[in-house]
Amino acid sequence: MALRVLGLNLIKNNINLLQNACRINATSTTQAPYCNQVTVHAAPAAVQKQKVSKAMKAYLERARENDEFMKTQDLDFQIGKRHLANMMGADPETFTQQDIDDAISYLFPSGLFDKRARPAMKSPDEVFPARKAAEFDETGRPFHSMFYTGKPNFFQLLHDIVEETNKLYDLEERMLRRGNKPDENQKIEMAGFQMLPKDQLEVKLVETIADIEYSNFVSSMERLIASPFSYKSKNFIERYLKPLIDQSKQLEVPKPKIDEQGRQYITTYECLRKTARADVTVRMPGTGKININGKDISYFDVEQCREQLLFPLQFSGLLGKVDVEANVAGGGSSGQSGAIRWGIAMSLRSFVDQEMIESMRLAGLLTRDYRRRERKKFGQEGARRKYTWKKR
Amino acid sequence: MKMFRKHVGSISRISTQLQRGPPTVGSIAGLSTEAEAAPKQERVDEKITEFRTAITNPGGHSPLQIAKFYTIPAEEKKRIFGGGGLPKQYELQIKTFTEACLMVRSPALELLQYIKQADLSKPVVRYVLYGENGVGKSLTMAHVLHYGALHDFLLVHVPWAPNWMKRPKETANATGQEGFIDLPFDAAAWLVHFKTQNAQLLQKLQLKTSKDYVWSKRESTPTGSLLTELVEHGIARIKYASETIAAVISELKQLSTAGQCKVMVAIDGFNAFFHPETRIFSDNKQRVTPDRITLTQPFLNITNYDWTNGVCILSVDKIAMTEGYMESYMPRYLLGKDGFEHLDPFVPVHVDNYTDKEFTNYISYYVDRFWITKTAPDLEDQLKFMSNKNPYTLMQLVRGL
Amino acid sequence: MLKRALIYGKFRTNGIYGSFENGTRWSRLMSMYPPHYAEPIFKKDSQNMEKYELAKLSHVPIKAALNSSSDTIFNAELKQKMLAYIVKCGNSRLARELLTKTFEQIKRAQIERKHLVKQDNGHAICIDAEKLLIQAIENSRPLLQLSSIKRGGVKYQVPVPLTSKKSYFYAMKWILDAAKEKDRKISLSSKLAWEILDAAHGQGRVIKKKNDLHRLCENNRAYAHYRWS
Amino acid sequence: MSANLTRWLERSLHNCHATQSRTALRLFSGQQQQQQQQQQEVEEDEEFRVLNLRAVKKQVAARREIKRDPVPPPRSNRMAVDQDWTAAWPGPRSFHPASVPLPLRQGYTERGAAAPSKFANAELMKIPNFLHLTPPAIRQQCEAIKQFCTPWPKGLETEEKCKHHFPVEVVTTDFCHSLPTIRNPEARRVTVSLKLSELKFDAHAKDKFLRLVGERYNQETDVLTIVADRCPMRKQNYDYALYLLTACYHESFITEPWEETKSEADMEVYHFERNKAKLSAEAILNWNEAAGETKVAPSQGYAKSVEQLINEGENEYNIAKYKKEVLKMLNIPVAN
Repeated sequence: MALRVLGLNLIKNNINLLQNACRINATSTTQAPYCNQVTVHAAPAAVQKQKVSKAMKAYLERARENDEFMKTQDLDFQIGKRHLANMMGADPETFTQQDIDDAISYLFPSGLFDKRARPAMKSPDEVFPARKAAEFDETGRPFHSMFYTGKPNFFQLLHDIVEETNKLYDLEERMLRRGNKPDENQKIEMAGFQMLPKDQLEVKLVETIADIEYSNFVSSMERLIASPFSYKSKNFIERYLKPLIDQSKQLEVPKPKIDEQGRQYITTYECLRKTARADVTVRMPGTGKININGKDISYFDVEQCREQLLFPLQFSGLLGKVDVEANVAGGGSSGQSGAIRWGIAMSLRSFVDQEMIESMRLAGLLTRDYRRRERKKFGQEGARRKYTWKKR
Repeated sequence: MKMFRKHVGSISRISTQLQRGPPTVGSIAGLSTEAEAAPKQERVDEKITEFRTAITNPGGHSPLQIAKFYTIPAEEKKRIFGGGGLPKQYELQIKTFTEACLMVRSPALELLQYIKQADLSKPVVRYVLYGENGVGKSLTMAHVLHYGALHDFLLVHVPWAPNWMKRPKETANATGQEGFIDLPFDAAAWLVHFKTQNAQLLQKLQLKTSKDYVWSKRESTPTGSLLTELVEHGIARIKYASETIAAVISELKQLSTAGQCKVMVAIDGFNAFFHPETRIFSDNKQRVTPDRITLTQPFLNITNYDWTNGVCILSVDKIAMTEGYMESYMPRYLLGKDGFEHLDPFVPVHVDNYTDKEFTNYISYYVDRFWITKTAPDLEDQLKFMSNKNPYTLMQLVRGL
Repeated sequence: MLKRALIYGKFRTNGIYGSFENGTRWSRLMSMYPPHYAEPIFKKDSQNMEKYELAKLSHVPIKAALNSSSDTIFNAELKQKMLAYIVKCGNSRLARELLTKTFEQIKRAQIERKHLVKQDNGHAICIDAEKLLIQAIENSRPLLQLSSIKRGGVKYQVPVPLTSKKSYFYAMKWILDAAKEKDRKISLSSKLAWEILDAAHGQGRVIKKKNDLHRLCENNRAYAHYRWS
Repeated sequence: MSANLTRWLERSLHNCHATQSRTALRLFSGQQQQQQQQQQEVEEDEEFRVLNLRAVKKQVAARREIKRDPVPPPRSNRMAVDQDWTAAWPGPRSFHPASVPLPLRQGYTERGAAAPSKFANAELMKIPNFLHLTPPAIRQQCEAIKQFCTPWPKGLETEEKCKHHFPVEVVTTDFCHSLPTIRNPEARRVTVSLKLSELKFDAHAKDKFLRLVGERYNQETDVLTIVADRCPMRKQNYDYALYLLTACYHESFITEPWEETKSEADMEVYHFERNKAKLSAEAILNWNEAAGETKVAPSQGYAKSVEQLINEGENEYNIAKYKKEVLKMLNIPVAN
């Protein structure tokens, strides 16, 4: 949760909230508010009376300015949005962010590769990154007990993890005494998950952490998960897990097209291996014909290259059931056959079931082999080999 | 390439025999029958399976036998192909499998049918086998040659003509013609080959020469002497072997035109005679063209259309040429303008890769002979894909399985 | 822990995970692939592992299968390894041709033998060259090796057990070396074929070499404790 | 830090626009001033006396103030949200931040910083913008052009009809750009193209015509393309291209006297009649015939197949045809 703040929090509840974060965590699913958004309209009377520390004063000033700044930015954005709607001849009331993006990409067609570097018009909330909330009260007293560690949120998190772990140990002991065994079915499945990566954890905590600290976090989390009753604190654990992408579903399988003879076909363009480049067409009911640059398999006179073409067809069990056409240029015979092999494998995905796709992926058929020849370095005999050392 | 006939081995064997004196054909045949008798006996029971046929005479082959194997009896194999004619790798395979099996394939059947129904009183018809590398042109020719040997054809068989152009045993300047090159050893080897193939028939027919041949002051072959004597003379006097070949071939032409015998001419790699150059150097250190070699003339002579009572089976091959002349396997390209005009009109016979049935049978034959030991459900499909059903490629692939 | 390493392979460089002992997960130092890429399992049969293992791999990117590997009848693991040892100067085509010829010769020899003894025990003779190769390698695998360790200024030849990978390597290397040593006029393929046939039948120079090594280790077994102390 | 800076910059910029009173100089020293203000406030609270060990010279060299004109606030501030944009931005023009009332941002920044705004952002100027071609503008212009349009001529509805009535296609290019000169050297280039099947030839003429035009003819598409760009004017080039076409066409019908004397050696096509093939075929067919009898001529089909085999080059089809004809001529029965 992005917490955008720079406002000063003067309500005492908030202190409790921060201090009792772990308690809340254990009971409810709400997240620990490491920071939040507060708008200060004017300093309350109490503050004026008391003596305010200098740091507090500076902080107040900054908070006010930021607030003001965000407000004007927001206003600007709203006006800009209306202007844009007017330019494009659309209704400003129903002009959505999607419309804005479309209009901008039409009006300013940038060819930059990185999409984030292209011109954009976004709400200031998205443009300006989040800040930390006030960590001390008007007298300069920090709210958080771990304020002086410099990274209170992170250490609070470690503390929480340990507390969870201890609770689970207690539970385990009690259960053991009672003779209850942990439920195997409810065990936390880690196969599809990854611990929250460092950068994401940093965003979440609004703090920068060191590598060693991150690994401390990982090991303590692992200890928590390794506990037999870890499913009891599933909510807590899941907050710091990130689902992994299923590799086999990652690439979308194209739908086959229909050619003049009513056969299904798939063309894979840009099959690259070494310096070879190919495009491969696979047609579905076929007789196992193969056509490479107008020749049959005798295009390759090396046995290994033919074997490479055979590999995906044989592996998927479609040998003799599909026709293959390939145009290939550049590179040597090994590179060319590798390029075609990849093309065949990629095209065959459309004609086999999901299980087979996963199997082909495991066999390394669907990975593009982007290894290239390593260049020779000066002062060396080759890419790695050094000249023979001779003293003189 | 490597497999393709290097008859050096067989020829050297012949040449060693030459020095010892001419061997008698009968003794060789006798020896071989003794040696092969035992395995032949036990082969009888396993002979007829799905991919085998019991008909060992190529004359009896019909489309029914297509894609089936027939066995050439060992003594016949020795007689006909003793001096070459089967590819080297195939010879090895025969040795390992302890039987000489040939597959009956459609180009051979087509040729056999032409030969059987041909009107022999007409000028000879030239059949030209052509096809990609390793599709079985030589084996098709071997099949037809077997037919010819069993049906009283005098065989004029050149196992691999490019050998003369590419790696001759010895070269010498021709005595008779100025500026020509003689290949005495090769010529003598060929005469031996001719004699081995046709000894029985020559004995039976008792062919006579039609004119006097004067070799030198003391040596001559008078009119009316037996053709065998002429051949023997050529073998004995290597110096005159080339001229003897010319004499024998012109005699054969006359005899067959006269109806005294039937002649089957089979020349493998015929296009070598029309290659732009050979590897032979003349005295002035220049490459000689094939038409300056004395051996070329008689074989061009016998492939001409001006005689009857015979058939010509020729094959044109990419690998008979040298680098730079191997773009296509088509006869016109390989023969060149001169060769085409020399042969025209000829009957081109295309030899192609295996059909599906032939391929399946070949695989089962290999499995039967324990040559393929791998077992996989899609073994045949995989081999089919890898070899593209090309016989030679299949043979190479199966080696390591 | 291994499981973790697989998932967080990406962070291994951070320190703690850098020193994992699991050999399979270590990618080569200069590999073009990121360290969390897994090796491909290109044999279909070996993909029938436990479901959990597969589920784990389903989230891990896989390296591309090598050009020399495939799941066809022409490829086998040990054969591929042997090929890699035969190759000189990257000429794998020649190496493949040599091994094929070797197999051919083995088959010819075995078929000949089979025809000789056809009557009684013809079935006992193995013709499968690949099986013979595997048999030969298994027969010539050494179990122990002598390594010299310095103790108190004196070098002792201490018998040390070999890992399986290493022992396979020695087996193949010895067979190849033995083949290369023989008469130079005979082609490598036929020499290799003889060596393999010999080794597969438990005789020949390679087996002798192995036995010699084992005997030496046996003799030096008194020094075995120097491995630790 | 960078984030801070942007933030400050923007804020001060905004203030500056809003109040119209601050100078551009102050814009960049805004942060400093803020701090000074803070300091002053602190000093009000607790006096902090500075111990002055060495008397600082009061005399400071008076520096000449550089006078700069105040930067006027951006024009876009005064724009109404329902203005006529086509009037504000009538034609193509590179981006100008003050004239475009959009809070655009462009640029890649590290995590935790906002992208640079439209002011003084050169990247935005590099992009060719379409601000003059907004949907309302297009609509407006189409409306305006409409009165000059004429109906499409009848009979030329489809591409084929156009091609049929006007087989010759002339392509010229006009260039319009902002250079001091209005001429472009490429503008004089004239490309004339037509399908060769539109012209009528006999065999000799076609052969000669193709030799004359050389590479200008594309065998695959049957299109002749003449490009003329030698002359300085387009008109001259056009005239030359048409002249070239006409001249080549008429020249191709002229047969030179020497063309009759072409011999066998420079034979371009194979003629059965003139070759050895005929002799051999005749000799075979008339084998054993007496000299006086009428000779049997080889069949037309055979002659044709030989010619085809040699002229068209070898392929499976031609050679199969040749085989068929030979078998027929030599009277060899074919199975099945």
